[in-house]
Amino acid sequence: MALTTVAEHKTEYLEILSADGTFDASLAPDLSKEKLLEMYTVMTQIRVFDERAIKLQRQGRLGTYPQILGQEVTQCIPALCLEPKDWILPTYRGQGSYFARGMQMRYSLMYWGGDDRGVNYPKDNNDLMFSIPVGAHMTQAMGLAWGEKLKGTKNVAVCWIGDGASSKGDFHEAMTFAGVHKLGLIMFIENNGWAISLSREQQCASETLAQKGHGYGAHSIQVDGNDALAVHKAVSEAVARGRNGEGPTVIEAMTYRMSNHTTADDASRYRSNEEVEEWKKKDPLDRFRKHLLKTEVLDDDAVEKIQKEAEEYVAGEVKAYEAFDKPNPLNMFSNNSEKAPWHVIEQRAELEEILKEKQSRNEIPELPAAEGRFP
Amino acid sequence: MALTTVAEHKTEYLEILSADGTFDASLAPDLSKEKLLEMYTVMTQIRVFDERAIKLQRQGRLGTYPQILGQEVTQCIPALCLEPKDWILPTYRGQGSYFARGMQMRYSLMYWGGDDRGVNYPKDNNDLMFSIPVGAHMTQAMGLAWGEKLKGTKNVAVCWIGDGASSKGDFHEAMTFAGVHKLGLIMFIENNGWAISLSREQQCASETLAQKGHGYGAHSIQVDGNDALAVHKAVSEAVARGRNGEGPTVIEAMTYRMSNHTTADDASRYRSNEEVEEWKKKDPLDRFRKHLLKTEVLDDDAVEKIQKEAEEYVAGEVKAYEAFDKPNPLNMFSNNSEKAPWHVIEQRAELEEILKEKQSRNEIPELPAAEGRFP
Amino acid sequence: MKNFLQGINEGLRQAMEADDKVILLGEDIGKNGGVFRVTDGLQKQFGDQRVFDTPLAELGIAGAAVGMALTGLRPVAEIQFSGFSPPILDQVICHFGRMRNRTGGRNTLPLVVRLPQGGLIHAPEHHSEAPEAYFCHTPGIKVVMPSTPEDAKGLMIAAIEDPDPVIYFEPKRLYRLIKGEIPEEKYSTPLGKCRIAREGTDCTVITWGAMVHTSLKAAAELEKEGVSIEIIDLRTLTPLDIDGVLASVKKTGRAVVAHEAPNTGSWAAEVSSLIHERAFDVLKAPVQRVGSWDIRQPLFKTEHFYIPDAHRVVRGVNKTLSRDKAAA
Amino acid sequence: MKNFLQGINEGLRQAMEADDKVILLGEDIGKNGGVFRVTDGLQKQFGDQRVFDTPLAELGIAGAAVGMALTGLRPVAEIQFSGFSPPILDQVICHFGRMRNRTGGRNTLPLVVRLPQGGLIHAPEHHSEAPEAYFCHTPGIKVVMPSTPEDAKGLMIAAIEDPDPVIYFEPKRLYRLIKGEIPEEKYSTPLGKCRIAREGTDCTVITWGAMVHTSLKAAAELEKEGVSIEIIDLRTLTPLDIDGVLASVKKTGRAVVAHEAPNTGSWAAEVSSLIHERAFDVLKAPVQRVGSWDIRQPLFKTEHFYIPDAHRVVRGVNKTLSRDKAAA
Ligand SMILES: Cc1ncc(C[n+]2csc(CCOP(=O)(O)OP(=O)(O)O)c2C)c(N)n1
Ligand SMILES: Cc1ncc(C[n+]2csc(CCOP(=O)(O)OP(=O)(O)O)c2C)c(N)n1
Ligand SMILES: [Mg+2]
Ligand SMILES: [Mg+2]
Repeated sequence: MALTTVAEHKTEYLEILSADGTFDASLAPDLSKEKLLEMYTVMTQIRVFDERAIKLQRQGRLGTYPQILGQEVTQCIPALCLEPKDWILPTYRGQGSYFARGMQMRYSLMYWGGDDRGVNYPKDNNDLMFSIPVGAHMTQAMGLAWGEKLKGTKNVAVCWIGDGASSKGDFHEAMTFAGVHKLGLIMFIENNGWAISLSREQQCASETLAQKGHGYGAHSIQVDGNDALAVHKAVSEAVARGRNGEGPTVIEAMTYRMSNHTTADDASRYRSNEEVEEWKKKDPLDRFRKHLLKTEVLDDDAVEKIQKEAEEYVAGEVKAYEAFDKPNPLNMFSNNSEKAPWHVIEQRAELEEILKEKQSRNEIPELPAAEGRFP
Repeated sequence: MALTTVAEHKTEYLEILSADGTFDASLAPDLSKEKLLEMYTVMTQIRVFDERAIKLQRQGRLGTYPQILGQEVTQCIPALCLEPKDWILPTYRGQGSYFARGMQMRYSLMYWGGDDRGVNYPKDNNDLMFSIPVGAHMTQAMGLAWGEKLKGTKNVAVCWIGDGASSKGDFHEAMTFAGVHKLGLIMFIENNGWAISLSREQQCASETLAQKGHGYGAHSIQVDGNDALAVHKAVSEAVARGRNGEGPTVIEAMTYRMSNHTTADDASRYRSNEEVEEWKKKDPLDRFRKHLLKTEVLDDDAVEKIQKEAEEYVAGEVKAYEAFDKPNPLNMFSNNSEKAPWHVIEQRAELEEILKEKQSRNEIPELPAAEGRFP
Repeated sequence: MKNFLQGINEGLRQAMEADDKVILLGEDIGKNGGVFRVTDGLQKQFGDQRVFDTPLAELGIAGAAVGMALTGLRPVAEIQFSGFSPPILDQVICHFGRMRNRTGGRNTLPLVVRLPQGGLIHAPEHHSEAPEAYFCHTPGIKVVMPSTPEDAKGLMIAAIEDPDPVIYFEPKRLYRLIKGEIPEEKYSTPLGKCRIAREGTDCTVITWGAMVHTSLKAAAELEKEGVSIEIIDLRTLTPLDIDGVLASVKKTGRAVVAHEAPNTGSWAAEVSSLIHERAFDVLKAPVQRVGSWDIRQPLFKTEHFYIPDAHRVVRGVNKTLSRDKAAA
Repeated sequence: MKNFLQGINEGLRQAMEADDKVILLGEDIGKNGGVFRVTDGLQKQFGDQRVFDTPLAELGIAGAAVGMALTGLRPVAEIQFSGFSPPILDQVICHFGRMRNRTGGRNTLPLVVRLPQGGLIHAPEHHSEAPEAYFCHTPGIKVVMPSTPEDAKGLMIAAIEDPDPVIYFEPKRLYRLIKGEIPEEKYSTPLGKCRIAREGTDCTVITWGAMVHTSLKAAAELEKEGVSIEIIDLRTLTPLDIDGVLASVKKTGRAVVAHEAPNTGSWAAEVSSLIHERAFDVLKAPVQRVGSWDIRQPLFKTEHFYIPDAHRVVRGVNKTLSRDKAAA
């Protein structure tokens, strides 16, 4: 035959708990009541956090902040499918992912408040600092999965990226290596419809982003990203495959960035309010709450209690954030390398001298002790 | 439905003239006798050139040289599907592509002989210098197609890459832009089975390289790369789509690198002789010749004549190559920018002084006049 | 009075009006007008076939610009922050400055890359870098960085009209901070020519971008101490205006190079070396460099102790002066 | 007597024998033993789970190395030619030198990138670059470049054992050209320490990589003219051995920096600036730089007129000497 089919690929979309409340029990993951409660609680907490962070930014108590609203599922749920020794590589928007793994919110605030001490993950977790250059963590995630494979562990690496990031060449190279070496890499695309002002349609001409995975021999699936159960299922299956040596998975989770890109952005310049309103109806938290109420995992009192506790918790974290000493500028010199080279030692001494000069002229206040390792 | 199919893709393989001589007339492109003869003649010439170039290299009359043997179809035939104002971006191995567009072979020799004057394409062609950094021309080709679109021409850009190059992130970014803007970009993958010592299987885990195109909304097809008619057809159709504003095409042409990677390589270190022998049976030139004999486009006398003329032509080109003056070292300063900056002017003056010193000490011979624009 | 950002915008607009081969491309530059609004209104005026919002892929942007330039267009590409410019270095190093020479003058690249540069805008990590040295070391390209609204416009027009690749750094903290008169008509500020930002007699401070303004503050402080510094705003980093620099240094006998990048291996090293090589006999003290520390740039709470402030420029100047005293 | 290439190979082998966390990855380094055969025999000895042939994707290689290092492995990545290193600059600039600091010391990157460097091997275009300046300007990483078989081995072992990222440049024209004794046992050559390649009295030539040998030739020529130069082989470019350099310059009172990169904005500018800043009073003449021209590197027929030869080093030395005469 002169024209033969040499490859065929199907890309599927998984939805378990639809926006309209339909629930496909046949596909639902088997999750304990505790797990379901944990999922709901964490997402509630992160939503409260997000609201609070935006207020802090407006009041000048926080720097530029990338909002989460609408992406509670895509941020938190994958993190809840993992073991501490699995690697997570969230995006800059991924405060929810870190929180779901146990990082205290005060540190998220600290980082976005412009203080490097805000990078502070639970000691025993394999949580990696995100990359502000979009997508530069993808090849690192591949290397992590590769390293774990070589060390003989079953740990996987989950790499969150945006629809925008999926256009970076890093995606291609990371997936190529991961495919060839059958690495436990889960490339989790939070397709929230926008990359700042660029719509998904302008980002790429393919029908789905998930289908890109086929180009690397990866398992590929699209899921409803506002459906906690679908995301849990897709990620858990990908993790199982990863642990099993069956190679990488691309998951495209369909969600929506309900807020501006960051507090420095004004989305009304480039997208319609109707679109936003449409997506409000698909809210991930509302949907999950209704389901838990319906299935009697929760009742109204419990909902209220979780909400209230979340607010108290976040308020406490904000207090803790604001109670930190100002950072000593000398901190910047700590932990740059195992042993600082001579010119950096000289430079730190110069800054020390400058700080003393400025203090003697009352231009800056007393400073707390410098933190971190030096030289 | 909870698990729905959202995208389906089929990757097809086109073969018209098989290795065993089977010919599928129903698919064959409608080519004139002159065109068929041209195709055969050009490929014969480039094979003779390749043999000759290797000998020159062995004799120290040429630098490192990347062999062509086995890739006559993939190099020459796409170039013969184009208009002069279409852009071609071959690889470093693509002497055949430039030659098919009319560049004199003497210049290929000159370039691989270490002389920059070897970059000398027919004046009215849109032939672009290849990129030695593998794959860096892919985004350029996309930009060319984009530029032509904006200028309102129908010119397309054909970008040759190897199976190895298809792993570079450049592929991803070039295709992403080309898909979104429906550019007349033809990404022509010469899959010759090897990237130096890396086999196709080690390069990427996908069944085909062609299927990568689906990730960008591109038309995608795999063809027998040793089948002149299939390649002609696939490229011509892609060009037509490109001119028509229907967007990019990825063509994966299955061929084989019959020689070492370059004259500096020893392929016996990493691949078996059996594999090479298998591919000998699929030789693109033999196959095409047999077909032309069978269909009486050629007879034995004509074959012999074409071969003899090719040998004479190549011999003439070698002579012309060796008749060039040695380059004046000052040439390197020409054409670096429209107007040389002061420090480069100083540096050129210094080299001039050095050359005079060396001449006065008889360390170097008399030099021809410097060529090119300066300052 | 217009601000620095308006200078760039006006330069782009007038260049686009004058030549419809001028095309803009970059992330969020169209509908959104750029995250800093530098390109505000341009897509509206020129349409979406002259001003393109691209996918999130910097290498793609650079390669697209190369390809477009090869077809005779004059692309102006924006990389949203210069901290995200490393992915384009492959095109910059391997192709931008080499295309003309390696094709024997046949193919040229009349393109501009805009790179918002520098810190102190309270931005997140990686949004405050000063990577000019990576570009300046690369043969075949020009690198410019204005410090006034007037030059912002004139250098933009000159960059676009230049037949070779130009990297146009925009010290982003000046966008709204610095105001000044901008001539209405289309004009170009010559590439390769520095500007005396302030005349003085005791020491020359050679600087560029936002550090010009930091140096002006230092000058005011120093004046109180009776020290008069001359400030040279390089405007074009490469090719450097060697005559302009040397003329000033020969007058003052002392020089400080002030800039925002990590100091080691920075463009200040080149400027310092050139001055020593060419004005050694008139130098009363070695040229001092005042740059950022050779460590990762910290987040914004302590960023102003990382990037040199006026006080550090003053210290640099005083160091050249004290050296002299010691020697005398 | 072993050659330079064997020094590297032995360093890799002994480091791998000592620590099974050491992993090699790169294009064609396994079965083929590298296009230069630097890694010859290593896949055979250590297996294909310690020595990996990667897909053709440099950014992927760099990112893989980062990830592996984060898991506690000690990856040694090869980029086949340093001319193909620009794609890794994104990882190098944005992540290599920052990871430790931005994670508060939590995550470190004990990794090495090997980069065959330099010209004059009659190679095709882009196979002969000297891009060390791009790396040296980047905070948080170390850059080494040996010039002898002994140091090739010792610096490789030191680089692999270093807890932070090290860029290891291999002046490829020395691979088979330079021979010398190599101690059998595993040893490491300290990072950050230069070496006096030749003692002399009249002028110090600071250099690195293959230019050490070019400078040695120049020394022989100059000796005939009665001029004695001291040659400092930097070995580690950054952190630079400032004490070693200054000690020599203080002795000779003159310095030339000789290297292969395009001169403008090169690492030689940093070395020159440092010497002027810190030894101004002892300098009898300004430091001279001898580098390649600031243009695209030509193909091999005229490459030896692009990269400095001994004659150009001699000219540089004579220039420092003549300046002195003029002043006297
Ligand atoms: C390499 C790089 N280019 C540009 C930017 C500026 N930038 C920050 S976020 C962003 C959009 C990212 O979109 P997406 O990947 O979809 O993630 P989202 O913000 O929607 O979560 C851009 C362009 C950056 N940080 N890094
Ligand atoms: C960016 C880059 N990396 C590595 C090399 C070295 N190199 C030259 S050719 C080659 C293999 C290319 O394989 P492929 O793309 O399949 O093309 P082929 O040589 O088979 O025609 C490599 C690794 C290079 N030239 N550029
Ligand atoms: Mg997005
Ligand atoms: Mg190949």
